[in-house]
Amino acid sequence: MHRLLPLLVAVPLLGAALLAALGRVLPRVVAESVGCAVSAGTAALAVVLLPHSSPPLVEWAGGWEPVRGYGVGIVLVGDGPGLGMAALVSLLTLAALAYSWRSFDEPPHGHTGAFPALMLLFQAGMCGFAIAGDLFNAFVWFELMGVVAYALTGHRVEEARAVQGALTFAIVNSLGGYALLMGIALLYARTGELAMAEIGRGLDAGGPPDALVLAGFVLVLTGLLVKAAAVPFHFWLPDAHAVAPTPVCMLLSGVMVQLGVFGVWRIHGTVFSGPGGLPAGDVERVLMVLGAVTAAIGALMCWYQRHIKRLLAYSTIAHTGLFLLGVGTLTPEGDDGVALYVIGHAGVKAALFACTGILLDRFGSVDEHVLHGRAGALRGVAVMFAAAALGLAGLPPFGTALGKSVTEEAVGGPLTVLYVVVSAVTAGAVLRVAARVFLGLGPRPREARGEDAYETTGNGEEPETEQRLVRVPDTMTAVPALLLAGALAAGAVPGFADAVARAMSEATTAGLVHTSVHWTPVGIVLGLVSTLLAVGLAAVAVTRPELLAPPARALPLRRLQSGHVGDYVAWLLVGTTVLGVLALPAVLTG
Amino acid sequence: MAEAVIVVALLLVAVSATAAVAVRDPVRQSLVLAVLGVVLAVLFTVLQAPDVGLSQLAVGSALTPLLLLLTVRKVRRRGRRDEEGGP
Amino acid sequence: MNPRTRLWLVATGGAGLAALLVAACLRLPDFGGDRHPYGDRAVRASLERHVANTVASVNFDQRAFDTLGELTILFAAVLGCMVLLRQTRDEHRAPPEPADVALPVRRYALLVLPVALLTGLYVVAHGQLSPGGGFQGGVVAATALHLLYLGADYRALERVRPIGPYEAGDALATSAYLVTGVAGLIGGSAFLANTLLPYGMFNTLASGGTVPLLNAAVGMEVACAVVVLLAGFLDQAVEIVEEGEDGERDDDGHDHEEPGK
Amino acid sequence: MNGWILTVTAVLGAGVGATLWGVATGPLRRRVVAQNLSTALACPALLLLAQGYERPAYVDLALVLALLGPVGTLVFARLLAGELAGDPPRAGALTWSAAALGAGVVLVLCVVEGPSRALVKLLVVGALLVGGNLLASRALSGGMTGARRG
Amino acid sequence: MTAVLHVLPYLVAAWVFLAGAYGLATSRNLIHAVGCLSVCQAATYVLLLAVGYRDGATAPVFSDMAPGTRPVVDPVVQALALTDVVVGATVTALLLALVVQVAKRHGTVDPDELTELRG
Repeated sequence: MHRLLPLLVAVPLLGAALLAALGRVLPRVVAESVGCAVSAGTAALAVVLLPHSSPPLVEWAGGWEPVRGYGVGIVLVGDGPGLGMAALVSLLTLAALAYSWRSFDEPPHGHTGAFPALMLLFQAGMCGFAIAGDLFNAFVWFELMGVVAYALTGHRVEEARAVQGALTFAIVNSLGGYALLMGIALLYARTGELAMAEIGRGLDAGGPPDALVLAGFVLVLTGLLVKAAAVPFHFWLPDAHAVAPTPVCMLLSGVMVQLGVFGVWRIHGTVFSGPGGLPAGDVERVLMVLGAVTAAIGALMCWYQRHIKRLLAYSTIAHTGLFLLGVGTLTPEGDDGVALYVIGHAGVKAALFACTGILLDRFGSVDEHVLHGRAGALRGVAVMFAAAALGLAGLPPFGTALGKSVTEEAVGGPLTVLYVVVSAVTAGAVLRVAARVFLGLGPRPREARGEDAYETTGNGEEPETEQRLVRVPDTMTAVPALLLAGALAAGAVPGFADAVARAMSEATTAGLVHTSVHWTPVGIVLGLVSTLLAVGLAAVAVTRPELLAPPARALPLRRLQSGHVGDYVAWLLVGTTVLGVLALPAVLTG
Repeated sequence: MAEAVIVVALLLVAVSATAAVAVRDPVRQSLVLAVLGVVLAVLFTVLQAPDVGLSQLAVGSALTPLLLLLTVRKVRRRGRRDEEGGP
Repeated sequence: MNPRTRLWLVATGGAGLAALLVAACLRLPDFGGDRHPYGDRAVRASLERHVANTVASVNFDQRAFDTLGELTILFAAVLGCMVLLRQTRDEHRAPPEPADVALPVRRYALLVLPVALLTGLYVVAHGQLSPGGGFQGGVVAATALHLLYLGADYRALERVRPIGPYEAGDALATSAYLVTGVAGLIGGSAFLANTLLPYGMFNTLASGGTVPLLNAAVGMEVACAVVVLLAGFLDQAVEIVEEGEDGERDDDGHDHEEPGK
Repeated sequence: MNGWILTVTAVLGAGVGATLWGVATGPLRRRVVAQNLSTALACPALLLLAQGYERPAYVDLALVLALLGPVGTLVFARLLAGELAGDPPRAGALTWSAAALGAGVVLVLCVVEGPSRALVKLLVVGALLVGGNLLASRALSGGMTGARRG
Repeated sequence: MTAVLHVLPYLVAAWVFLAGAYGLATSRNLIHAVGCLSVCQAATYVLLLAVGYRDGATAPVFSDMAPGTRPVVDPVVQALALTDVVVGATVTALLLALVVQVAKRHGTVDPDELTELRG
């Protein structure tokens, strides 16, 4: 079975190569069907491999099994989390391809296969990263998903914002990638190995951590946190996610950002968790501080947006912060909770983007103020949008709610409040949009500050379909419905959560520590509280807009998001310093 | 003493990289980058990595400058149009 | 943010990162140290498989899966460039005027072109023996082709470079790499396993099992990819004009401009 | 340490160092010449390194640089023709001395090598190096386009 | 001399990386910024190859010398760097393609003048 692991990458790559080779002659329908079929096949493969992941599948690419404990090849690790991420990635790619089926913008002349081919390459990169057990190999797939994501973000080259967002995305993420590579080189210099487990063993043999380990940790984390969009590495994300084509947004916000968090978890667990790595307390401090700040800033900025896709992008940042907090507990419960949360979030967030895409293609705008009351006719979309918003808030029995309640319990203390508030604020913002756009509630927001307002409006975005939709195609509505059903099932199907928890414990402790994951009364109450809070916030915002309007005090925060790539690079440098300072005690006391 | 040549190559790389950053005009920067490519190739050779040096030569001596200059050309042609037609 | 604030940020962040990097450098093993466990194992493994150039063995055998990833990045970047540099609805093509290149330059280009192509092929073919291989040789060969643009003009280049076959070649070479990998899987052992072919005589062109095959696939991929890539940029810089933009009056018709524009 | 490597150190330190200065400062015409000279100097340096390390395989690097270095300069000559036309570079003496250095190095190495297959390769490299750089230099100083443009 | 040499290559790599990042942050031209990014990338190659160097050793290529006669440097870092050099160039090309489109749609390549995405 383990021999099939590389196929998770090879199959979508073959599909992409085929589509690119025949792109000139294939009719569009065929190209898109092939894309769907290949991604579905990969998803099926991942799902088939998943039950075999305990004990984890281990494959040495090229058959280079280690001799006397030492290998020269590349190891792939198909454990529960890795294969689970691969399955999630593949399913979401399938959803995105199905969503864009026959409706997405006319393909470039003579390149009918280009868009599905790029999506398949994206899928391959993400799957490769999920199952990588070798640090440099992980970097390679990390780069691949980056490169494809830049190209996909800028796909609509006639849009001024799209190309700008894509360029910012590309520059910041490339720099993060080089930081990651520097970190890998430092770790290689110390240990002389590249397999993650071997590096971890090498560090442990070198005694307590020193400045070199610290620098390796900081640089590797920089690369991953740029992808995960943690504050202050997050600035590229709203710029890119707001302008990328909707199917791409579904993948970017649904899984790519979360793969950054996954990378942090995986690399910390295999490389830095031993005695030669960083002490748990220091890692906890780094992730907790960054997670809390990310969640808070993401939620606040989310509330202030009127560009719906940008609003959703900030809510992704806020939730990434929550994931980082959960991972930062370094406990099995935290890991289980985050795993569930990520699954539920992927479904909910992708569904939200899908619904927003329908708005864009139908009305040619994604601006909350401009669309006020205009989308009343789209009943089904309205229901899905609101349901997804409630899922975002953590209304039981969504998967997000279960994940959130488990994570809250693991985090404990005052941070529970942060979980409740952040999920409530982001969901409240989405509900506010739903109330205004679909129901036309409340007064039409005034264009208060004229043209010098420091904000990005959602007007002037071009529909992604060839012409404005008069009737929404069935695929475009079926996809968000299925995604929501999936998010619901993740929380409601009995046994699913336990299966996730078992897979996590198998991967981290070889099944020794088993945690049981289930609904608790406290969790349900907290979920209901954040839902009610979200509804309340939305109600106040719609009926009395001035009460919750962004105060002048918030302007400096908004000004940070300047759209200037130089600023973002400067913040990236500051971020590495912050990481270093936060983790510094590890070296001073060690 | 065998290291002297490594030291010289390293210093050349450091200086040309600094120059590539300090020279702000893209055309002139692409000239510096071409030299940086050659110097890097020499450094890789003295670090006993001829394979990497060959890669660097193949990419750095003609391909990268060509890409940069073509971009500059396209961008400037646009700039000229804007000046003529714009307000 | 104004430039001043940004400079402060860069200074703070840069100073912190610099301190971190310097501290790390001081703790690194001394430059030129003798401890390279993975490297030493790789050399032994390479000799076992009769590959004279250990770097090629690492690239196309021991860590061939990495190379697959790199190859794919290349493929994706080229596909992305093609999509990004496509001719959009508001643009049209204006064929450039033939350029007028001085005779010595033209002669040089036509003389060196075959030499460079041969060198490219040589570098690819000897990849598993001496320094070189698909990545380097592919770039050399592709660059050589563009001597036609430098020495003659864009139309001469376009005549020998119908872009379709190169795009197909790019994709087919990638598929060839993958198919070789899958053949390893079907042939009884693992994906990208180098167990199908005999390892041959050490230090000959046919040594190393599938290493020369993968090397050749990479060479073709890189060559085609670079040609397609440059085609995209040349099209943009020379041929494609937007509505209202003047065509290229003269292929070298650069206005004298102040730098720094 | 041997004489070959010592020579390389000198060529790199003085020669390439000077071209680096030239390419980073001054008017455009000086910079393009310096760029051309940097390849003209690095190529003999690579040949000497191959000899100094006793690795004939390293000669491939010099071969590729001798081929592509002038191509790179032609790129600049072609795409900067407009900007260089008003202010053409003139660096005959420098170019010729770099060419002489290249030719000298190749000659010395040929003598050391004696008649063999490697000698042929060396001669090819030498011819490409000297011819390519002289031509590239000429193209820079306005010889790129024909008489029609003047 | 030797004490300095023991860390000099690493320090050069760190310097080049920081210089590139500085240029990127303060750049006034996106083409220049992409050039700075490739400088950062060069730093990673210098670091990798410096890590793999071994005193008095030669390249791990046995076409013109018998195996075992001379010590060789680490081939693994070379393999990592070699592929990345070529791939890095194509990624640079992708960035430049985006710059071309930014110039077309915004009429400028000065990041200070790109003010569409903010807040």
